[in-house]
Amino acid sequence: MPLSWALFASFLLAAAGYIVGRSRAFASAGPDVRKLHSRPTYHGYSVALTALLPALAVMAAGSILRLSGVLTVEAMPVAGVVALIAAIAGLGLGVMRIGQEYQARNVVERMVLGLLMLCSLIAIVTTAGIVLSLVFETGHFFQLYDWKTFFFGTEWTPRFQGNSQLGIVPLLWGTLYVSAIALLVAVPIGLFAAVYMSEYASRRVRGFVKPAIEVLAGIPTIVYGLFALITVGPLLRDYFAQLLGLGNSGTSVLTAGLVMGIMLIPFVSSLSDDIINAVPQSLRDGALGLGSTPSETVRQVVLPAALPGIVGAVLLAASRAIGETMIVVLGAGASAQMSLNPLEAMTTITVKIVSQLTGDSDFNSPETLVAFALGLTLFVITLALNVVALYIVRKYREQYE
Amino acid sequence: MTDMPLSPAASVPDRKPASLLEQDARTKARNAAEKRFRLYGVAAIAISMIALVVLLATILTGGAGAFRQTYLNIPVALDAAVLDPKGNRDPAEIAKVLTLSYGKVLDAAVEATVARHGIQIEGLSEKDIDNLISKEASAQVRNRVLANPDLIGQTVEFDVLTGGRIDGFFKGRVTMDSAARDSNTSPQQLQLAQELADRGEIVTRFNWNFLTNADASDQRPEAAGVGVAILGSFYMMLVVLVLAVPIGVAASIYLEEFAPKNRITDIIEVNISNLAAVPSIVFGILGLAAFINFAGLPQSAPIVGGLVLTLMTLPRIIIPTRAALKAVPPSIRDAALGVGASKMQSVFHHVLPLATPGILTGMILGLAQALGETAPLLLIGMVAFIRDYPAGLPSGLFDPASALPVQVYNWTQRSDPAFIERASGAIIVLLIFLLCMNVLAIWLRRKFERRW
Amino acid sequence: MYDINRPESAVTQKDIKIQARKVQVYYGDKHALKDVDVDILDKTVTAFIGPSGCGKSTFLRCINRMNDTIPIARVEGEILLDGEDVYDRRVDPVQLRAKVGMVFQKPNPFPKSIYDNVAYGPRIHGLARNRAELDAIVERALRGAALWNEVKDRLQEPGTGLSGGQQQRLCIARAVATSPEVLLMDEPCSALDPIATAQVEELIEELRSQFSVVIVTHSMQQAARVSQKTAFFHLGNLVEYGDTDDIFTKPKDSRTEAYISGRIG
Amino acid sequence: MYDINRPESAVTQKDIKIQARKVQVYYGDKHALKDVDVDILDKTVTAFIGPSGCGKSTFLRCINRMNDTIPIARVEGEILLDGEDVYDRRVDPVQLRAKVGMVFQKPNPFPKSIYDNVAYGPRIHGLARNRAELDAIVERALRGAALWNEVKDRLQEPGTGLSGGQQQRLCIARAVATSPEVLLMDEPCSALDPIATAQVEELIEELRSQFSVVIVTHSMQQAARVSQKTAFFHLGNLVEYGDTDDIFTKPKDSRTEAYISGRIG
Amino acid sequence: ARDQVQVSGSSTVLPYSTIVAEAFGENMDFPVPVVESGGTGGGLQKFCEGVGENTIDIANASRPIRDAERETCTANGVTDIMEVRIGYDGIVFANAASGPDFAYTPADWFNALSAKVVKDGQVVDNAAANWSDVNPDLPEQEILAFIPGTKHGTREVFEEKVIMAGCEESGAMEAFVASGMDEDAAEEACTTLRTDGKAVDIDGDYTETLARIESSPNGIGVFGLSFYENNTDKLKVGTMGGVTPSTETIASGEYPVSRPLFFYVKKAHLGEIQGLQEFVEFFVSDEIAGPDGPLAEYGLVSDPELAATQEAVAAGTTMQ
Ligand SMILES: Nc1ncnc2c1ncn2[C@@H]1O[C@H](COP(=O)(O)OP(=O)(O)OP(=O)(O)O)[C@@H](O)[C@H]1O
Ligand SMILES: Nc1ncnc2c1ncn2[C@@H]1O[C@H](COP(=O)(O)OP(=O)(O)OP(=O)(O)O)[C@@H](O)[C@H]1O
Ligand SMILES: [Mg+2]
Ligand SMILES: [Mg+2]
Repeated sequence: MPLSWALFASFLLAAAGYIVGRSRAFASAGPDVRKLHSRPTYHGYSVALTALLPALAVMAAGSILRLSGVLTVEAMPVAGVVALIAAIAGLGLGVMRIGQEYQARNVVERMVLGLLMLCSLIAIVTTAGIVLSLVFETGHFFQLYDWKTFFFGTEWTPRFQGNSQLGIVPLLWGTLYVSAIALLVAVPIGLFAAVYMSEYASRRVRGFVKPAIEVLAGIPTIVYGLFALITVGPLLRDYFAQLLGLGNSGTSVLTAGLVMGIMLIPFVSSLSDDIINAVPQSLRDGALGLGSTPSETVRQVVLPAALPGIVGAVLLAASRAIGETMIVVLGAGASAQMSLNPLEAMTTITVKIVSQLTGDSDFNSPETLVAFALGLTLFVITLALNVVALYIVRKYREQYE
Repeated sequence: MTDMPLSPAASVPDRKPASLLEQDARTKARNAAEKRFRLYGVAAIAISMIALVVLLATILTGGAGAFRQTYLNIPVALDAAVLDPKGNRDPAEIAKVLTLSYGKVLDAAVEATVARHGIQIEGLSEKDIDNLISKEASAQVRNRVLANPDLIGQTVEFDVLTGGRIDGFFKGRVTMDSAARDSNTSPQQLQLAQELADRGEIVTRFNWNFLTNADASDQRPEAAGVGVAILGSFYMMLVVLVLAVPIGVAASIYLEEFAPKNRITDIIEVNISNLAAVPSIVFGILGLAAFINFAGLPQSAPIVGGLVLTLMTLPRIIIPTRAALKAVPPSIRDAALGVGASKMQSVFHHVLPLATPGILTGMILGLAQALGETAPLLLIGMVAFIRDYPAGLPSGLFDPASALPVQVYNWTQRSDPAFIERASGAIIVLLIFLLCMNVLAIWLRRKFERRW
Repeated sequence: MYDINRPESAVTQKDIKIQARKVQVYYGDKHALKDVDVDILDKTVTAFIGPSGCGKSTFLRCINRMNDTIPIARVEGEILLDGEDVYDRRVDPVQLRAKVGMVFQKPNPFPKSIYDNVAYGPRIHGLARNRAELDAIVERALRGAALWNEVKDRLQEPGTGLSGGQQQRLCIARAVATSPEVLLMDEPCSALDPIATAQVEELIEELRSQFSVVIVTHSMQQAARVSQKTAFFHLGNLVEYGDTDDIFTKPKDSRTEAYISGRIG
Repeated sequence: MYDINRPESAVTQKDIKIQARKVQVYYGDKHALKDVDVDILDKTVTAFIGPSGCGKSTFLRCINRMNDTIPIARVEGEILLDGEDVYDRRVDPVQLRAKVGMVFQKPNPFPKSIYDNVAYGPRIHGLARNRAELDAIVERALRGAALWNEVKDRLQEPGTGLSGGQQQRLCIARAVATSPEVLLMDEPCSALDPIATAQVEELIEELRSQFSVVIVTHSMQQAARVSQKTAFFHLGNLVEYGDTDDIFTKPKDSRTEAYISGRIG
Repeated sequence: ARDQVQVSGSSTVLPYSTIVAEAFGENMDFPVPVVESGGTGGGLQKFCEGVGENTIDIANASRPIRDAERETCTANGVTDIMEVRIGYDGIVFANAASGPDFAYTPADWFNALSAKVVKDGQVVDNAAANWSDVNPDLPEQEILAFIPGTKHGTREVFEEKVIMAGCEESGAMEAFVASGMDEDAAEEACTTLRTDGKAVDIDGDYTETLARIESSPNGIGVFGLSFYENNTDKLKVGTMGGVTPSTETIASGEYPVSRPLFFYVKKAHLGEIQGLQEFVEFFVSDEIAGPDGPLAEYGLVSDPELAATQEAVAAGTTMQ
């Protein structure tokens, strides 16, 4: 029996289990439903889950064994049968357990809790997977390339012939610079937009503006990139950089940062708007009742109360900024430079991860493998930044009620 | 009991005479600040909206052309000598005749049409006439012949695509000026096209094929469409929607409501925010390693793309969801617990509905990014030239498919400028796709929004 | 239906601080307040009494336009403060609310420290020139609200971590600290023990020497103790308004009498 | 310090429902409840009195473990419900709270319709087999809490749009609708007018015939009216516990006497 | 079983590959092969991942496979590899169509872009600002070159066939050696480009280079021949050593800057994946890859030794 059939059958069994469990619970309760510890539906769920979960577990185990090569394709039907047997056994057990004293709700809730926990484990597993998929090749890279030059080198000039300078510092600088500019654009605009939407705008305006701004997050980044390259870049070059004598590069950190900032606005505005909206009205009333203006209320009472959510929104925006490539490639250029001048071309770690990974160089060479080292380093750096952010939130958090 | 006089006069300047209608200096200043603040808000929204309008305008002006297409109506004499050299109408034999031969038949047909209309243009070369129509035409004719071998020897009317430059000419993209420099067309060719259009042989009409066709090679931008990409994106979003949203919400609920607050959950929290900062291409690396190399799923398949995007989207859903859950006032939880609801019940019955707007926002933004992402797809083989449609669900999840952002990415790299219009057209399709995906969420969010 | 017999003497004795004329309030379709006419005197404590849900809080929130924050609420009629219509378009509700302070029915401390809660008003109105002055204002207000002794050692702890009654007093202190000209108190003593109640009543008495105080209360005794004027609301109508003594000893309206003697609610 | 003289007679007459032994509660470092020993009888109304901030709510929340939701709160000692320690690890707090209902000091209706607010408890406990039964339960609860007449036409409107006193009664109705064995009421009448108060007191009296009711109140009159037993808390200590009549007429502890006569607070 | 051929690799080969794939699907009873673009390195890495249905069949490459890559392949069991050269890619230099005409020599490019140049026998930092500073015959236009980023194979060809050649041609190489550098260091000095913004790396594609020229009309870009031929209305090509680039001049070897393009086939897949053998043969057939075929029409310089390639494909000759 193929697994898909076993899966289907287990779901059927679970559905049957639900019905049986529920009616048995009603029966065992007698005239007074209150005598039951748990409501009959919970008994139903408990039977359904006790039937379904073992079967799913068997099937998952079977699939994993199959993938890791322990089981052959031929053994899969056997696994299906085993899964079905498990389902039936679970069903039987579940039905037998029903009684007035049986704490079906607790059992179901414990199982649901287990599921919830499993879901949050996926995040951990993903992290482990990412680290694993990077760490091996990173190790390979450091066998070929001196780690000191990588971490402290201030030059980034990969070459096909080998003998490349692969210093992360200029890339890191570019990453921080571009992200900072983008956040400087997105955070104020986004926050003001959020505040305006939640505190001032009418419901109709808000109902239109909020989804409209969210479209900004859905426009493919290539559009932003071309916008940066064709419109913003020359504009900044001709009317700003050249006039100020800050160079005449058509691409610059500022261009990319500005345009990326626009893309990030909805991350700050929409998420903050939701959180601000969730601050209880009584707090606003308290402040307004003391004669504060709406803006004072927002700044001094509402925003502090909404801080954790806002920091989350900003973090999300920052994450997006760090991970962005197309806008940087087209807006900021591809040359790894370290300069304070925001009107010069620079580039970011992520851009180089993509380009080294998809380039034409030898895939075994340090020039390609460096992408993995860059990824891992970026991972560690953002981790540190996140720890700081968590600390800040903890310190300034104001829990209402 | 109060050992100090409460009279404010002691330390406070007398504010008595102030009328409500005229503001004192401080109030004026504060109101000015208020106005400024409000203005900042309006400005912020205005900036966002202007940016939106500008961007949408560029997309629309650039991409609207992709939804119209120019066709030439010609009678084609299906020469039996060329198309069925053995003359026995054996389908296997006919199938051996390649499109290249059909190209010649078509060239003759176009030349005949020009001659029939008696169009005389100085300096018009034979190549100009032959290149009037798309290379796609020969495939079109061949398919028709293979489907119905009896047509051979007859003269059949065909509506064939014109070449990309001719199409561009009728949309204003190609001008006589640019044609003079362009090695792929010439002013004479455009003149010819104009003459044919004047005679009603060349028409420009709505281009359904753009929505249904698959990608086409660099030589025939006029035939390229987003059909496969729409399907691929749809499959992937299905996977993401089915997996990322429930898993993300479930994980948030666990972490925010049930997990003990200790070091481990701190680590998980930091870890999730950090996952959001991992560049999307790294998820591609992970996907390649985990789903293709380890789990043995096929290359270029929407299922793998969907899984990778799910992993990428998860933190982007978890972070807003947690924030939204955190924002629900504790008194509501207390109220539920107080009447004997279990923690689980209080969360699912009260907290979750109140957090719904935030969750939906996370979903809207997360899916928007997932839909527009190409980098992770690069490594799992979805950034590819794919002509064949994936099968229906569920087996289609395992067939090679493209995706809308991939199509955009590919087309912007093609050398023929006609693809730029197609790319903008694909962006329009992508935005419409996104909007369709989000309307329900936006509507639900409005419905669930409330203050307490 | 409404036939209040305003005691002329009182009006002449003291200035009228607030004049309400034909005030109507609707919550959506619900007509919550009907044709309310009332004159609230300066340097007087006015008590609003009436059964739960009769519109006392609603009227209170009209006076300093806190109803503006409820989207479905709609106010008609006139309310004059010192002769100026508070619903005039030129009126700045911010300035109005600075003049007309409010203690809400449900205590709503800010999620900030106790000190910051009380200092909030003085800070935004710039009532203190320096930290010492601010400290003094905070202390005075907390003492006035009879909370100082309980919190003087924990001024930096969050106000949300206080007990119900303490939160209520914190909100009183917060309102008093801004020294408004009119103080609207919505059941300020509902969660207070008798001693604390007495202290707050003392505070009200003291405030009366300079300001006008409006207090909503369910306790007739309290109304009788602290107020000079009493208004009785019933089902959205202002049934009777007059000197407190008169209302409690010789009510004119049968409904007032019934309420006072505990027969209707 | 603590020398309660429990009236033996009462203990033998009726079953002890709740037994607290050496209960200590800390909020972080703050020792909010110290060595509280008390026996709460079945089918009895027990009143907790004491100055604001003395720990009444804290103790109430200990009984049905609502303190579990405050991360910084820590409880020591034993509380036995029908002889079983509620802090035992095997005890399911959910079941406990279904048995021991609670009305919170601050009214906290769900942001749902009035009907759903009241029907929530019966729904999750499966107290009604069908819609009609549920309707009946809701109506009974709302009538008991003296709210039915005011809301019967607007059952589908949100509970948060009610007046303060109405919200309070809604919360009482919500707690009553689940028919708990013990009902803890934290100042249930603080925002109610005398008539509504009387009706709620009647409800309490009625509940007493089957259940045990604990009520926190600041009104001595109310305590005297409704309760058979009274406990006096002061600064985190249970100072005196006994028959209500005894406490009010011949208090043993000087602090009790001082409080009752209005000298300490 | 997988029923379509899977191809991955160089984005330079990609357009040719898709043209062939499309024609293949049209004319044969096989599904259209899936052609991915992931860069030569990425494609070869996937190629060398192993043998089996989950791995790709063909890797496109804009350079020959390297030894280290062969080793990885062998280690993963990919032993029998067929190397197929499909033709040559010309690399051209073009500026905006509205700009002046340029006639370069490799030495001009070296002197314009190298970090160090030789002036009056001295090795000095490159200070040339205008093309006319480099060579008085060139127009007086600011130097701004959009050259392929270091991820591109084109960059390697550019450095080797233009900069390196120019270095030697202009005598700078000798001067570097004379100044005390060893051979390797001198070579490196030759190919080290200036970083003052005159030479701008482009990580994207030729379309990006074109867009940059549109936004900076003074710029000169490096393009593939086929890209230029599709955009002659916007671009004006420069001659190199007096030779105008075209498929003919490149095929004849007159135009110096070109490189071979390849694809690699896993022999082990030939029998397993249906259509693979046919696809490979179709690709190198005269109708497709010949001088009159669609590939040449699109800009690929047809391989003069195509017949040998066809033979090798038919015989299944693998690399040694
Ligand atoms: N969440 C909390 N965090 C810190 N301290 C608290 C918290 N809740 C209460 N307290 C403190 O514990 C003490 C007892 O509070 P509790 O709420 O039990 O008082 P109470 O007797 O109910 O007073 P009231 O009559 O004012 O409601 C008070 O001093 C209060 O400040
Ligand atoms: N936000 C609101 N939305 C809809 N109706 C409301 C709202 N607030 C109050 N009401 C209704 O208006 C009427 C008057 O309410 P109000 O709060 O003024 O009563 P109250 O006199 O203060 O009562 P209480 O003594 O219970 O606080 C009540 O029937 C109430 O249900
Ligand atoms: Mg009220
Ligand atoms: Mg309390």
